[in-house]
Amino acid sequence: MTLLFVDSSTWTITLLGWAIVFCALLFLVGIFLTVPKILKWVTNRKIKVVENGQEVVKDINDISGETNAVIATALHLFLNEQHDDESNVITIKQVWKRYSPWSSKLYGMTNYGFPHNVSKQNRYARK
Amino acid sequence: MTLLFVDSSTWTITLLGWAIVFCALLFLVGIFLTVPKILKWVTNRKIKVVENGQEVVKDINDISGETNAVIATALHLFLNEQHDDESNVITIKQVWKRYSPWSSKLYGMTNYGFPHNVSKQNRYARK
Amino acid sequence: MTLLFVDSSTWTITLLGWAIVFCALLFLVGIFLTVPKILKWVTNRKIKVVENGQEVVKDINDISGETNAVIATALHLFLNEQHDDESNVITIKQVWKRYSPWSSKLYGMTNYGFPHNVSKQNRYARK
Amino acid sequence: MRKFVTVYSVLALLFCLQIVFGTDVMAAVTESTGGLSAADGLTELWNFTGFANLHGSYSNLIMIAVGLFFIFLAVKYDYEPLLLIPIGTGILLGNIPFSEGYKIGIYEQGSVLNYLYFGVEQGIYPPLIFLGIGAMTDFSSLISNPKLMILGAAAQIGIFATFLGASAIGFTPQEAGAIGIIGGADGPTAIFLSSKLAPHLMGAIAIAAYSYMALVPVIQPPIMRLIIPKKERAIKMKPPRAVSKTEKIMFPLIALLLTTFISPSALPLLGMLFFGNLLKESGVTERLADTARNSLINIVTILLGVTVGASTQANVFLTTDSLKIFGLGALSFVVATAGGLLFARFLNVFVNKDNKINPLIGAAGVSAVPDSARVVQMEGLKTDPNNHLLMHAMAPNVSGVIGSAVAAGIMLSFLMK
Amino acid sequence: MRKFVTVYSVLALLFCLQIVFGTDVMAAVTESTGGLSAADGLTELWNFTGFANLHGSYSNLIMIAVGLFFIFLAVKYDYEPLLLIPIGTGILLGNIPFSEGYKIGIYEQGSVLNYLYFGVEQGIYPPLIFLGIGAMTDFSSLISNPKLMILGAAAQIGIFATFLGASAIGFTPQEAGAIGIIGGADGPTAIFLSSKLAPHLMGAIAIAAYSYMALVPVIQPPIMRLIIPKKERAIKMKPPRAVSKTEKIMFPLIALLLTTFISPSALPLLGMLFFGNLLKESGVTERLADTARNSLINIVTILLGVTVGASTQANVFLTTDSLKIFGLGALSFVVATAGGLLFARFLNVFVNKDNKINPLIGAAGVSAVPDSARVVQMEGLKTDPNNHLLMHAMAPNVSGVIGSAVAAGIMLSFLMK
Amino acid sequence: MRKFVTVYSVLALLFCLQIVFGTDVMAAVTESTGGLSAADGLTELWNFTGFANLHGSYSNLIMIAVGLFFIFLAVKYDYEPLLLIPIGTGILLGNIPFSEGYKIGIYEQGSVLNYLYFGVEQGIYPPLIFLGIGAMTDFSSLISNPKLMILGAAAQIGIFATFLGASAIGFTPQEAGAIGIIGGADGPTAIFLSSKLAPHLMGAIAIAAYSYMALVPVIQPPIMRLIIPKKERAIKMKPPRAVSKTEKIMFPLIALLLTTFISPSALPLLGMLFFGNLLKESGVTERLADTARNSLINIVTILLGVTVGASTQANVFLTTDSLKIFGLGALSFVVATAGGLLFARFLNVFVNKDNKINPLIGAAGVSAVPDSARVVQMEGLKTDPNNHLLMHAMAPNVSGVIGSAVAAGIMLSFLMK
Ligand code: NA
Ligand code: NA
Ligand code: NA
Repeated sequence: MTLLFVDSSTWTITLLGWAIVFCALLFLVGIFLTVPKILKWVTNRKIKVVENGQEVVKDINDISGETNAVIATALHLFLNEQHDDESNVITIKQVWKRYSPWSSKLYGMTNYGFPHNVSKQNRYARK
Repeated sequence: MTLLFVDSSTWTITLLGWAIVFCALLFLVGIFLTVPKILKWVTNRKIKVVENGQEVVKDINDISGETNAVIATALHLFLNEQHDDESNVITIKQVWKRYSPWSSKLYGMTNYGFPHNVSKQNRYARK
Repeated sequence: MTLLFVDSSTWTITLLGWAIVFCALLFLVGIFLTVPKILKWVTNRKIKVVENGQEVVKDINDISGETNAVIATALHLFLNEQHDDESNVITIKQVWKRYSPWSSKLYGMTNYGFPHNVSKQNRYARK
Repeated sequence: MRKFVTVYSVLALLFCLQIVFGTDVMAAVTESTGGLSAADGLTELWNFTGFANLHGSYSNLIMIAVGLFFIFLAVKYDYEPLLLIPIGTGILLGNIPFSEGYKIGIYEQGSVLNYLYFGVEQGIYPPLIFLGIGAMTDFSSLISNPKLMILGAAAQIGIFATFLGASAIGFTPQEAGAIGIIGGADGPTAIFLSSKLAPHLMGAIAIAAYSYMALVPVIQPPIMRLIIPKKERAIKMKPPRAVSKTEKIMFPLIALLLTTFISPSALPLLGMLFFGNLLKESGVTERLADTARNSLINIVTILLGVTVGASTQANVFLTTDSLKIFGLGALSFVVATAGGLLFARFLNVFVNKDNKINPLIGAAGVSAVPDSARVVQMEGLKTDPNNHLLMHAMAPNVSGVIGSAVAAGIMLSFLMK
Repeated sequence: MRKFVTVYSVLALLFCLQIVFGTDVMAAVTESTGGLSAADGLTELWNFTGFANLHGSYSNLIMIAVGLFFIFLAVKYDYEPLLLIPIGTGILLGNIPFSEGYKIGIYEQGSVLNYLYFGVEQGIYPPLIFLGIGAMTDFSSLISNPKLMILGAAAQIGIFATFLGASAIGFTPQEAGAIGIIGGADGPTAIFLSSKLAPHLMGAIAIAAYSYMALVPVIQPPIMRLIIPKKERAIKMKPPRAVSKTEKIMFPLIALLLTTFISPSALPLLGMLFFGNLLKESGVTERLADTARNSLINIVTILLGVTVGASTQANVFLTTDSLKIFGLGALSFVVATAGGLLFARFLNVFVNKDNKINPLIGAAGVSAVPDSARVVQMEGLKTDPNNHLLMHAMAPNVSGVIGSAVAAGIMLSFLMK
Repeated sequence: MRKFVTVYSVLALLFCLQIVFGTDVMAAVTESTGGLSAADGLTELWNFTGFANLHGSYSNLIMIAVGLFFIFLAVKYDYEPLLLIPIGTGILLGNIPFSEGYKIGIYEQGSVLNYLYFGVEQGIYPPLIFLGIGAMTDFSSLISNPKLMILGAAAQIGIFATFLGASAIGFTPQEAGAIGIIGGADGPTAIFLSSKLAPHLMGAIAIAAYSYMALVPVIQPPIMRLIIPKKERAIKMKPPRAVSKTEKIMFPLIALLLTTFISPSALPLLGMLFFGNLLKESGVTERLADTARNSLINIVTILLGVTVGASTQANVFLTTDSLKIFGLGALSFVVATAGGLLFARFLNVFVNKDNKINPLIGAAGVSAVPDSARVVQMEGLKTDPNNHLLMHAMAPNVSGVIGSAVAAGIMLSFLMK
């Protein structure tokens, strides 16, 4: 039986396939909407148990998004700056590291970046 | 022939096996008790040969254990301190490195930690 | 037919083989003698096109070898110095890293060099 | 120096003459002599060279040009260089003309390239890449706003639409399934699926998938502007909530169990993806995560890229099928993008005014992590220079990876064997 | 948001119903129709899901719970996380229920997990791990006080006692030998030996070995307190002498030659262990040692852990044999610990008063590096807060590794084939 | 302590007696008893030990001495330690005497060493090492003065002269080709070629190649002083011109295409070499280049070294063929060096006075990167302490690598199968 251009099983696979992908992710959506609630409930209960005299329930999971955004941005800026300096240093190191004629033993393969008995390096010179 | 619960070959393997393990390690013990003596003798002979006029034999292998312990402890303390600072730095770097949205190209896979043509990073922005 | 000690095909392989190796590298020589000329011509044409009013042709490819040598030497000296300090630091780090008794979990296999929840390390102590 | 140029010119001339007159002249010259004379040897050797093995056909040269173009794109425009440079070089290696029977070609049993290709043929490399990706990916934005995850499902319509299209133009169901996965915008998944369903098309499918992934910044923006009205493009979304460490550790475990229960055939991909993420988030296996996202993924990327490239040997690759696959691939990217965008608008119908999502982030559902999320950010900035959508776009972006792996598993269940 | 919860609930309900009524209802629904109708397709797909493949048996779910528990132990209590997290995740991957014949399961020819498992099956991974361990381990404490080495031999009684016990309760000699090695407290050695002698028990043996290694801080202290009187626990040992570089280089060479001459079957393990140590101590191959103890061992650990975990597929793993193996494993750890402790006390009889050893360090002879040495340190500190035994305990600890590898070689010589 | 020495002495005596009286006494003792008695067991076990398997032949002990000597050279004189230590340890591992049939030896199907040796046997490791070498090597000095490249071709006369010599003394053409490549002074190329042409000689060829490479600082200087007059040794060369980034990126691409078109059989080697170099020079794939020149090459170096070493199992290795190969190897190094030097003098005839090259750099054409370039530098300094030839010598040095890989490809074309 040909439905439109292709036979029915092709249509079945197409529609059913997409539907299952949807279901799978919907499942995950559902779970990840409930997980934080469960966690919050567990945490709150613990806090209640601990401070059972006063029952001070602090909602520690609810740091506002804005606070996070501010922290994230600050961190981002700080780290970006960090990165620039770092990459300069690394550039210089890389140049040194990669400079094969001096740094190589097996096809420019040395223990570069590792401690080295310097006197050994100069052996040929002293011979 | 069943000796106790199991047949004799099982007992043979058990006792002989353990005995051989013992022998193997006893051998090593023996060798490593003699090796330092040989090394000391070789070293001393060399020193004697060199200073054959005065024959000043210094037992350079016999640094006392206490001295070593003191050095080791000092080093340990120093390095532990070292480590704390280092791990802080690394923590920050790791945070930056792992921050996928900004640092990634192939599924968050970039040349992070490597020199980079910054202008290229901004290409899409300038388009 | 035996020519000298060996048959003629051996001589063929010997002489022809060496000749081909020569040709292959001669080819490369030829190309790498021409490539920079082409690149220079392309660059110059671009500059000409851009500054078509004045036609100031700058030969930017022709930094003199002497200049390069000076830069290279300076860089080399600088980096060698760099290296010495660096290798000292690394030596110390290595010592710390390799000190198995304290740094190991699976046969001295730890997350060394990575941020670590220090409190966990001391768990057994507190137990 | 002049002398060398001369020598070189003579040699070049000689080789050119050979190309013109072909090997017949050479053969004639040597046929008369006996033994392996110098002329004989030269002919024999000549027959081995790539020049001789071109056989007057220029298909290999075309592929070499393609390989050089890939490398050019990567170096000049920084389009997915970590993929395009190995693949481009691989195309060169796979298309040097050679004599068969000497263990050179990637399809010859016992050649080095053939051994390295084994991990592609058997679908071993893709899960290892997913392990590294898992150890790199931060799923926080997805955990903090799980609803956005279904945008990653919506965009998978590209896969199924392409499956339909490929079936309609005459591919077998297995081939159509493998071609469809191009719409998943996910290289390793595409290689994994086509290694199982249609090994003979793998080269074309992989090259198409990676090419379009590299071209995401070119393909998506016009579609976005067409489908999403300017007003909706300006919607600002609320910043995501903080995600606790416990949630981050639980995510890979729950997602692993759930997705592989639904689609066990995707187990190698999803299992490794979430395993990698657990290594990262557990906080106690940092050294393993570090190796997974550095040495291991780099080694596998090198080997996968160069062998996938080399698998495009002209005689296997230059077919009308490959052309069709490229056409279908383009289609699937367009459909996937449109699917994501439209579904995002559709979702807004059910959401109250404060929680509206910016439909642009629907485009990130095709995965192609993180390029499509970046494109969303750029388009967002063009409408409102203060509207940063990147973090929000990451949620559909990573869920697109999960979605297309699930889809690959479903295709396998339906079509394998 | 509310809407999603609703949708999710409906779906969950649907799946639960399926589990209750089984696939028969579904099959009945679709049997009447011809072609691959939607209902057909759904049935077919359903038959592929993990839910359908549970087949009403809950053994897979039990194993999944075990896997999650391993991960929990690693994350929460930091018990050997580098092993328990890969193994735990592997248990999950191996126990997702699947349809056979689709190259998913670890025991199916051609599946990705099967390819990765090859290194376990053939005993290739353990020597590579030993290479990395050798490149990490500092044998100084052992070189400076070689006598302590025999404590590492004494504790190997656990291996042979368990061999005896396993034989007594009906295992074949080969199986008994493989089970005995659990008492060696050495994961790679256990995997290596059981891959040769009893491949069908490898999962159980490996899991038992790693579980008890992770539980060393729980198992050993009571035995130590039982066997060693408080007065002897307080013995202070002299600080070890300095060890020269020459000795450190000679150690791996001499130990390699001697141990492999005595027990050539242990060559893959001991050869690689001492090769790694030579790379470390030679001072001229630092870059190789560095790779051996980082990238290489991490890659192998990931692959070994996840495949050993996955090898515990419920239908293979949940047998009474596995239960017996776990029982024997516990026994062997107890016997090994007791053996080390008693031998240490016995040794003290022959030693003059100044050179007495603290018998607690005998417990470190079981290997399980460095956990058992740490346990000794803790117990020592409990008796006298100024008595640091860690360095002394490292000597029997590393010699325990050598001892159990030698024992494995002897078992192979006696029992293989 | 005294007691332990005593015990040890007794044991040692016991073992020595065994060696003297042989296993016959032991056998006689146990023949009379039935079942696996203790004496039986001891005999059986004894038959497994390396002591018993020496069988009175001391060839294994000779090889062990060679292995220890290699390690000594590496540690004491720093001669190529990254190669000599793995190879030396491999020689030890391969020459521990063992009973056959227990999957221990490198030539036994299914042993760990045999699995690791697969990459040597099939020529897979050498291209991966070339990938790393490419990612390490800076071809600038060669690009800036391409003329010097033909010195790298001149020195390849060593390969062909040795081929001729080996044929003359009775080796088959295939064997002669594989032996000739020792003159290429290039370990991976030698292993690659002999794995294809003469697998049974690979151990000897690889050991010869690596030994002479390690001895370059001893072999070359006398030849240099003999052939080059002092006046010519003092020639100062002009500093090389700057090389642009574009040229550096174009170099691997052009060189790859050209050399593999001429010699497609060398594709695995040259393809990977230039691929690695492209990863390095492209500037956009730094993380891949970094892994190629660190983790990847280190892992492969470890595995290749140890298995090549182990392949020298005495019964396979200690033959007159091996001796001849060592002789031919020495010859080929001498011829190659002389060839490079003489051709350099010859070149000077065609060059005007200002552009004269220092003929010493011809010696660097044998490759053995970068040792022979260093030797040139040292010899240059001896003549004139202000004449630094290192950079100039690097050009023939790296072109020597390309040259010998091309030569290997030509040998394959002529001789394979
Ligand atoms: Na996708
Ligand atoms: Na042990
Ligand atoms: Na060479």
